[in-house]
Amino acid sequence: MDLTRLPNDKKLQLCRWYFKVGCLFLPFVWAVNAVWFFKEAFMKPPYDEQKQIKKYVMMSGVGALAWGVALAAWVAVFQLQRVSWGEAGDSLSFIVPLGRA
Amino acid sequence: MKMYQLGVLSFFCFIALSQSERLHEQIYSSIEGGAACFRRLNGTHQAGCSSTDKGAVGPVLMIKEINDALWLTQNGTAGPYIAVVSTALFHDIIEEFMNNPTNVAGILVYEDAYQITSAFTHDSKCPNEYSSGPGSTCSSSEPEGFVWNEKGTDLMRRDIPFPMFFLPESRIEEIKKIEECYQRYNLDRNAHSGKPLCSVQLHSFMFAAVDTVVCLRRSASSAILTPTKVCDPLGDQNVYYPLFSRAKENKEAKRPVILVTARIDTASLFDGISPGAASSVVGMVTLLNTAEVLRSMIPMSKTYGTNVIFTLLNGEAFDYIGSQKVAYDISRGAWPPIMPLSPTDIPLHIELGQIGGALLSHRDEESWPLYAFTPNLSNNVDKVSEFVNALSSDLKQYNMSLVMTATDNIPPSSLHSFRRILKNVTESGSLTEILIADHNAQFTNMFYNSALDDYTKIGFDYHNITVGSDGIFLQNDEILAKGIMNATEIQVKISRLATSLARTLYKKITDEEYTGANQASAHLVDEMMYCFLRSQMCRLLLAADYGNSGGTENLPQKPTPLYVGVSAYSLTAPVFAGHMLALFTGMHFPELNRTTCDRIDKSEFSYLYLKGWNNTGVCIQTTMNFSQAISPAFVERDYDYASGFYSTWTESVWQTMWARVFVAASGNGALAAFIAGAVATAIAAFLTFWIQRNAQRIFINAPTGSLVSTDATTGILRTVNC
Amino acid sequence: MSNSSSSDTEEANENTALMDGHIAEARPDREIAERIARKRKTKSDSQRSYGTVDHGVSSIHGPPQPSSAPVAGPSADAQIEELELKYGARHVIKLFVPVTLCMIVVVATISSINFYSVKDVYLAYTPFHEESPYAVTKVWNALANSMILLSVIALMTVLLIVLYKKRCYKIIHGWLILSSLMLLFLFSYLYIEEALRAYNIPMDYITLVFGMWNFGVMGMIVIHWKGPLRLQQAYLIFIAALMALVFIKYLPEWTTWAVLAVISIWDLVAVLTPKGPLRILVETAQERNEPIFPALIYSSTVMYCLAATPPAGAAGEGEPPARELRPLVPDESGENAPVENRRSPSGDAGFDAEWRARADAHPAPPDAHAHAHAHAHVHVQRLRVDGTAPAHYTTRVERPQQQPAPDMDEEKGVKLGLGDFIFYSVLVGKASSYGDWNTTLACFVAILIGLCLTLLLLAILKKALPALPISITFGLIFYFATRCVVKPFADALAAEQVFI
Amino acid sequence: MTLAEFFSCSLLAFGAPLAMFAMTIANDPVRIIIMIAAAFCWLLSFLLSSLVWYAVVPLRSYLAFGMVFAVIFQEAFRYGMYRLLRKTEAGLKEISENHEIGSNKLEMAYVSGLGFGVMSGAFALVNVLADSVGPGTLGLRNGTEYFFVTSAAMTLCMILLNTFWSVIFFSGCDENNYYKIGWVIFSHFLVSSLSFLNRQELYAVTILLSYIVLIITAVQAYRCAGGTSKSFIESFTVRS
Repeated sequence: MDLTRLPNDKKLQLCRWYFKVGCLFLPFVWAVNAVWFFKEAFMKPPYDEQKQIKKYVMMSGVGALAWGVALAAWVAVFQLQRVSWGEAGDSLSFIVPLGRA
Repeated sequence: MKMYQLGVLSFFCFIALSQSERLHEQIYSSIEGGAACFRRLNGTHQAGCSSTDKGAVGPVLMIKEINDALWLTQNGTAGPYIAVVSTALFHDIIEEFMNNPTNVAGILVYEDAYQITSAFTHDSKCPNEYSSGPGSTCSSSEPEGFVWNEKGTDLMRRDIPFPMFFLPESRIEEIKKIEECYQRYNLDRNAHSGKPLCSVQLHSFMFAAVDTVVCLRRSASSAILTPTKVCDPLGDQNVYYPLFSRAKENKEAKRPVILVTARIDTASLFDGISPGAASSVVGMVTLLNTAEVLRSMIPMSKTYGTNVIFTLLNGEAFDYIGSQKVAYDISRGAWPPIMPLSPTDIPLHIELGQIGGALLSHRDEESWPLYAFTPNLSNNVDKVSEFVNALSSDLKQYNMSLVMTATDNIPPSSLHSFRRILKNVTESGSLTEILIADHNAQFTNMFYNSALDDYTKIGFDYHNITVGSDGIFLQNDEILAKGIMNATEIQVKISRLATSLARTLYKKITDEEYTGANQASAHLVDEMMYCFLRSQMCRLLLAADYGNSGGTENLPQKPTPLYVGVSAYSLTAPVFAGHMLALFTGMHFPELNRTTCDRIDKSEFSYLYLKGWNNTGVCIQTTMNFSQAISPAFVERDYDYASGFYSTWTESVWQTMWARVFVAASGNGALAAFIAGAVATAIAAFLTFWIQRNAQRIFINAPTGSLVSTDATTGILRTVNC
Repeated sequence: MSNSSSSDTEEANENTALMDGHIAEARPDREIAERIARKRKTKSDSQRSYGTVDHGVSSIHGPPQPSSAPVAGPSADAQIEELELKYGARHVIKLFVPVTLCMIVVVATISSINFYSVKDVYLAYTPFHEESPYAVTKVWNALANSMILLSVIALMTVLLIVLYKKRCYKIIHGWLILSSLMLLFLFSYLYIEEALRAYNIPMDYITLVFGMWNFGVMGMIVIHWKGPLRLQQAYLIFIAALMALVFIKYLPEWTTWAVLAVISIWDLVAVLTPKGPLRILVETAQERNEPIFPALIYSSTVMYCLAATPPAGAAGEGEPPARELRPLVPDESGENAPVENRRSPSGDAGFDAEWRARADAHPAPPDAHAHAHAHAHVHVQRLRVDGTAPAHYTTRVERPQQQPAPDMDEEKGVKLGLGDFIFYSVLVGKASSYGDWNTTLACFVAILIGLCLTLLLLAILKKALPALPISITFGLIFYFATRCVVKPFADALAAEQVFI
Repeated sequence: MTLAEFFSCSLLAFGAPLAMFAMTIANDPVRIIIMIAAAFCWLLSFLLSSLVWYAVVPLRSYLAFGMVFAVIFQEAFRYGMYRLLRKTEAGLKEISENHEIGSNKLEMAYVSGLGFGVMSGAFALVNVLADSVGPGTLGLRNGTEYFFVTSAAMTLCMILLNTFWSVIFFSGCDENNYYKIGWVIFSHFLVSSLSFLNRQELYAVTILLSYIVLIITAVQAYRCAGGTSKSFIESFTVRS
């Protein structure tokens, strides 16, 4: 769907909804929200809901970013430490590489 | 047009021979018949080779002399290289490669008939060192220590950082192919960089890694929906044959049992090539013949105070898997399944160890120096010497010698398992152990557990004497009299050893000298050796094959590999051996047909329906049976794999093994292409852009678009609709 | 496309053309009619006027308003024809892009992850596995399999019609959701696993679960509810690709080809014969004067209408966006149930196809398989229906004026069901699984051409057309021809470096 | 290393056509469709020629034979394409969104030519490229490591040639100028038969001659399209 067709209040609703849903460990949704509503929030001529939309977009963006960083950190740690963790590492692994430790 | 035709005609001449072959076949040529070194794991280490999952690629370097190897490791420029080396040179250069492998992508070992290979053994200097019983002084670690297998490179126990392939003599033309390519491209080794090089790709990617613990764990845990298996425990079947059926005996009054053992299996670094002539086959054949002769000597009607169990142990090359299992089961009173033995039921254990190493060196005389090793125990030395003397005196008539050495430093053999697991009986001396081998201080076999340990290493040549449909073999006297064989040939020697051993055992059982004329037949030995060393397509195996199995075509022309394999799949070697035992020692009922034969169910016997000598099928009643040969480590609950008490060998799973030769590009082509491409693209882009931009001004007298006339639309409709 | 729709679009150009000229947008139909007429006169001599218009067109904005009946008489007709074709061209390309993308995904996967090209497990409803060495038996197996499939499909289609006539949407929708859930999670999970395996990359459950959760939920939202268009299209394409991969993996060798052929024939029959099930479906829908099965129409509309019209400008400000607001005009808000209900199907139709097939593909009790798969096919079918249905509607020029806008809207643009996507990709992917790129290329071009022709026919005949037959026929012909005849020649030329 | 070979060969063979496509065709759906149609035409022609080659078993080993028919069929289909385009030109012009279409009636010729060329180029090269990825290159039995490069270069040459040929051919058909058509056919035969020299690894000869032919053809095409050297120069000098 394209936002431009939505009346502003609906936009706000949608944005808020996305933000709320994103709270269920769904940073991807947040990211989408942030990108999707970015124009609405920052590029469009101001309208009264814009303030809140801005807020949600900001929050989603930051949240997504935080999650992203956290995930990246975890992945890095895992990839580096898997071998040294031994059995724990294997039991954590969904794919264990063949032919190497 | 005309001139073109001429042109074509002129071209026809050399186009004529152009095939429409896929480019791929022009680039690559696969190296057929190579055997790859693969990965095994034990409780603490991984051993053997693995390539990367894409395969190891490198320019070829033919190793003609040791200096080539040094050049490769020290100042090879286009490396890492694939070293192509003959077995003759292998032992001299392998350490160099193992010590600095950075410039080695892989090794292709080939057997070359024109170069004498003095030694080729990749087992440890002290085979199964860490499973040896108390008192063995062999140590591969300390430099000046005493060792059995002096030439051993221990590669089978070490982690090799690069893949290795072995090409047998029969595949020498593949080497010629590589050599040719090498001559064309790689000869000037100092100008390698920046030129197309003849290269080889070795692919043998192993799934398992680290050690048995890890790989078993990973085999157990698998991602949902798609299980993955990365390694299996080694193991197969032991074969045992009680001379008399033991089922009828009652628990308290069990007859003492003399255990006569030999090993079935051998090993080699490379997959599927493990002939093991001197390492195991001679011993096994001797045992089979002994059983056959003894059976023919002893009247089955009478019952005697002593029984004999002939046992063929499997997996001995890998820390005595088979004997460890047997000893372990005996200690738990679980072997054999019918009327299990207790350790005290076995007064005597005779192992036919590695005999055959000395055969080649004694091929011209009748003599065959044999040695009897026995643990150095005061209390049963007379028991041993009694037996040994009996045997040696019997051997004397054949000019064969048997020298007894009482020492705790016993050569690698199943004795070690018994001495570790059944400590109390072996040390108390209630179980007397004798190992018969044909080497004394060190192995006379320079190819112990290797791919080259084939029939030529024991000087065996096949006489191919026909066997009657009655399964009667020529007696030695006849053979020698007719001069079909002469007394120096190994068949005769082996048969004689078997005869002597049988006689000695006869005496042990019946307490009287054997007076009959039954002898082991060199003819039978000849056939047996042929079956195990040359081709499965042999008379005995045809006769010993399952009666219901298809014709002869299902038996390949090559010998059956004697590598123990993984416990998950049973290999043919023990089955063949067992069937032979059954065929020669069992009771034949030709009249019974298959269904009835299968239906018979007597607890003390098992019934096999084999092809028989005239391929009509025969039902055989036998006491021969199979028992599992898998290390107790995998049987026992939560066994600590690192403890190293039992064998913990597992074999990695792999998908494919292949090797191919091709020419690798130098990259000049790529560079040229890139430059040309960039230029062309840039020019094209610019011209297109420019011409399109001012098309109006460039195409001044362009052929103007004809129509758009007034009836355009109808025109459209017409055009579109038609 | 149709008179009515084209006249919409026509207005749209006008509309935008005007907007270029910065003139107010809303104007009575009268003017439009005149303008059309005027333009027709002037058009011939001056390309420029056309130019501006077309220019406008190329960046067309604004949802077409409910159109007036063609006012300009015959003249307008011709006009309409052109514009229609003009749109045709645009839309053909707009279809090429996603189809190509889908095929690329499939081909790339096939050639990099060999899990999808090895045959081990088969679907439970293809009982004959073509193990016999004899070609005859294989062919027979293949035919038998495909016939089984076909009958299952037919059965399910009938069942669908019954359900539809009984008006039990609830069942269908709920079931769509469930299936979509399973598809999105299970089969993308399989895909990830195989991809990682192929490259031997270690990965931990935490990342996996987290990733899957995000991916799946976002997919559900975007497909069943509201989300950025691009994302939605991406999901659709990806899932179509996955579906195709599943077919390629789990159908026996020859069965795949047989199925392709049979399906396209079935397609032909079901859509064109007067008593063809799909047509019946369409007609019932018309009688009830409701958009057949949102699940059917929308799936493609969502993708392609929008795909076809770039971010629509704010003509009719505040007027709810055509696509998803139509069904629920008065109270439209994401939260209230009925809305959801009406809306949810929109995405689905596309998806459940995948799901079903996914479901069956994935090792499960045989009967389950059968079912799952059956559904898959139904959906595929349905997809195709909707693919063609719009055209079918639009032939009804005499549609009442007060026709609810949604129909107008959904009629706009060329629609292609995901089912077609899947089978195109199956064909190309299968071709590529033999490692000869010429074959793949030939099939690809053949299918595109077939698609072009289909669309051309659609524009000319103005009649519901099945999208598979032409393309698949071309594809099959070129596949076998290339494989048997062309390949050796091409290889010879390549190996000899002879260029013709 | 070998991957580099793959990419650079692709660049060499398809870089220029891609640029041309992106600049002149991509932005107009109608042209894209025409291009695909042309590609399809080429496919048909190739199918027919390989059918002939395949059917005549005894001559199968003589590629020259197959080549003759291939060229003939290609030119035939080029003509077919011409007829088709001319038939639908009006319609195409109408429905094209890019209004300067048809400002030069050889535009369609160019587009279809490119379609022709790209398809033939793709068919000639894709499998070769696929093999260029692997670790190996030609040379084990015969051939040199420059096989891939030369193939790519020839492919580029053929693609461009096809483009220009179509232009010349179309204009020739328009003004019934048989010399132009003759030149197209002749040069096509010439280049194709030249490429037989590749088996002898006389790459220098082949490529050089082919590119000379290419330049001649290009100039001719340019003239057919109504350009003159003068106008070309002016286009740079006269800034407006």
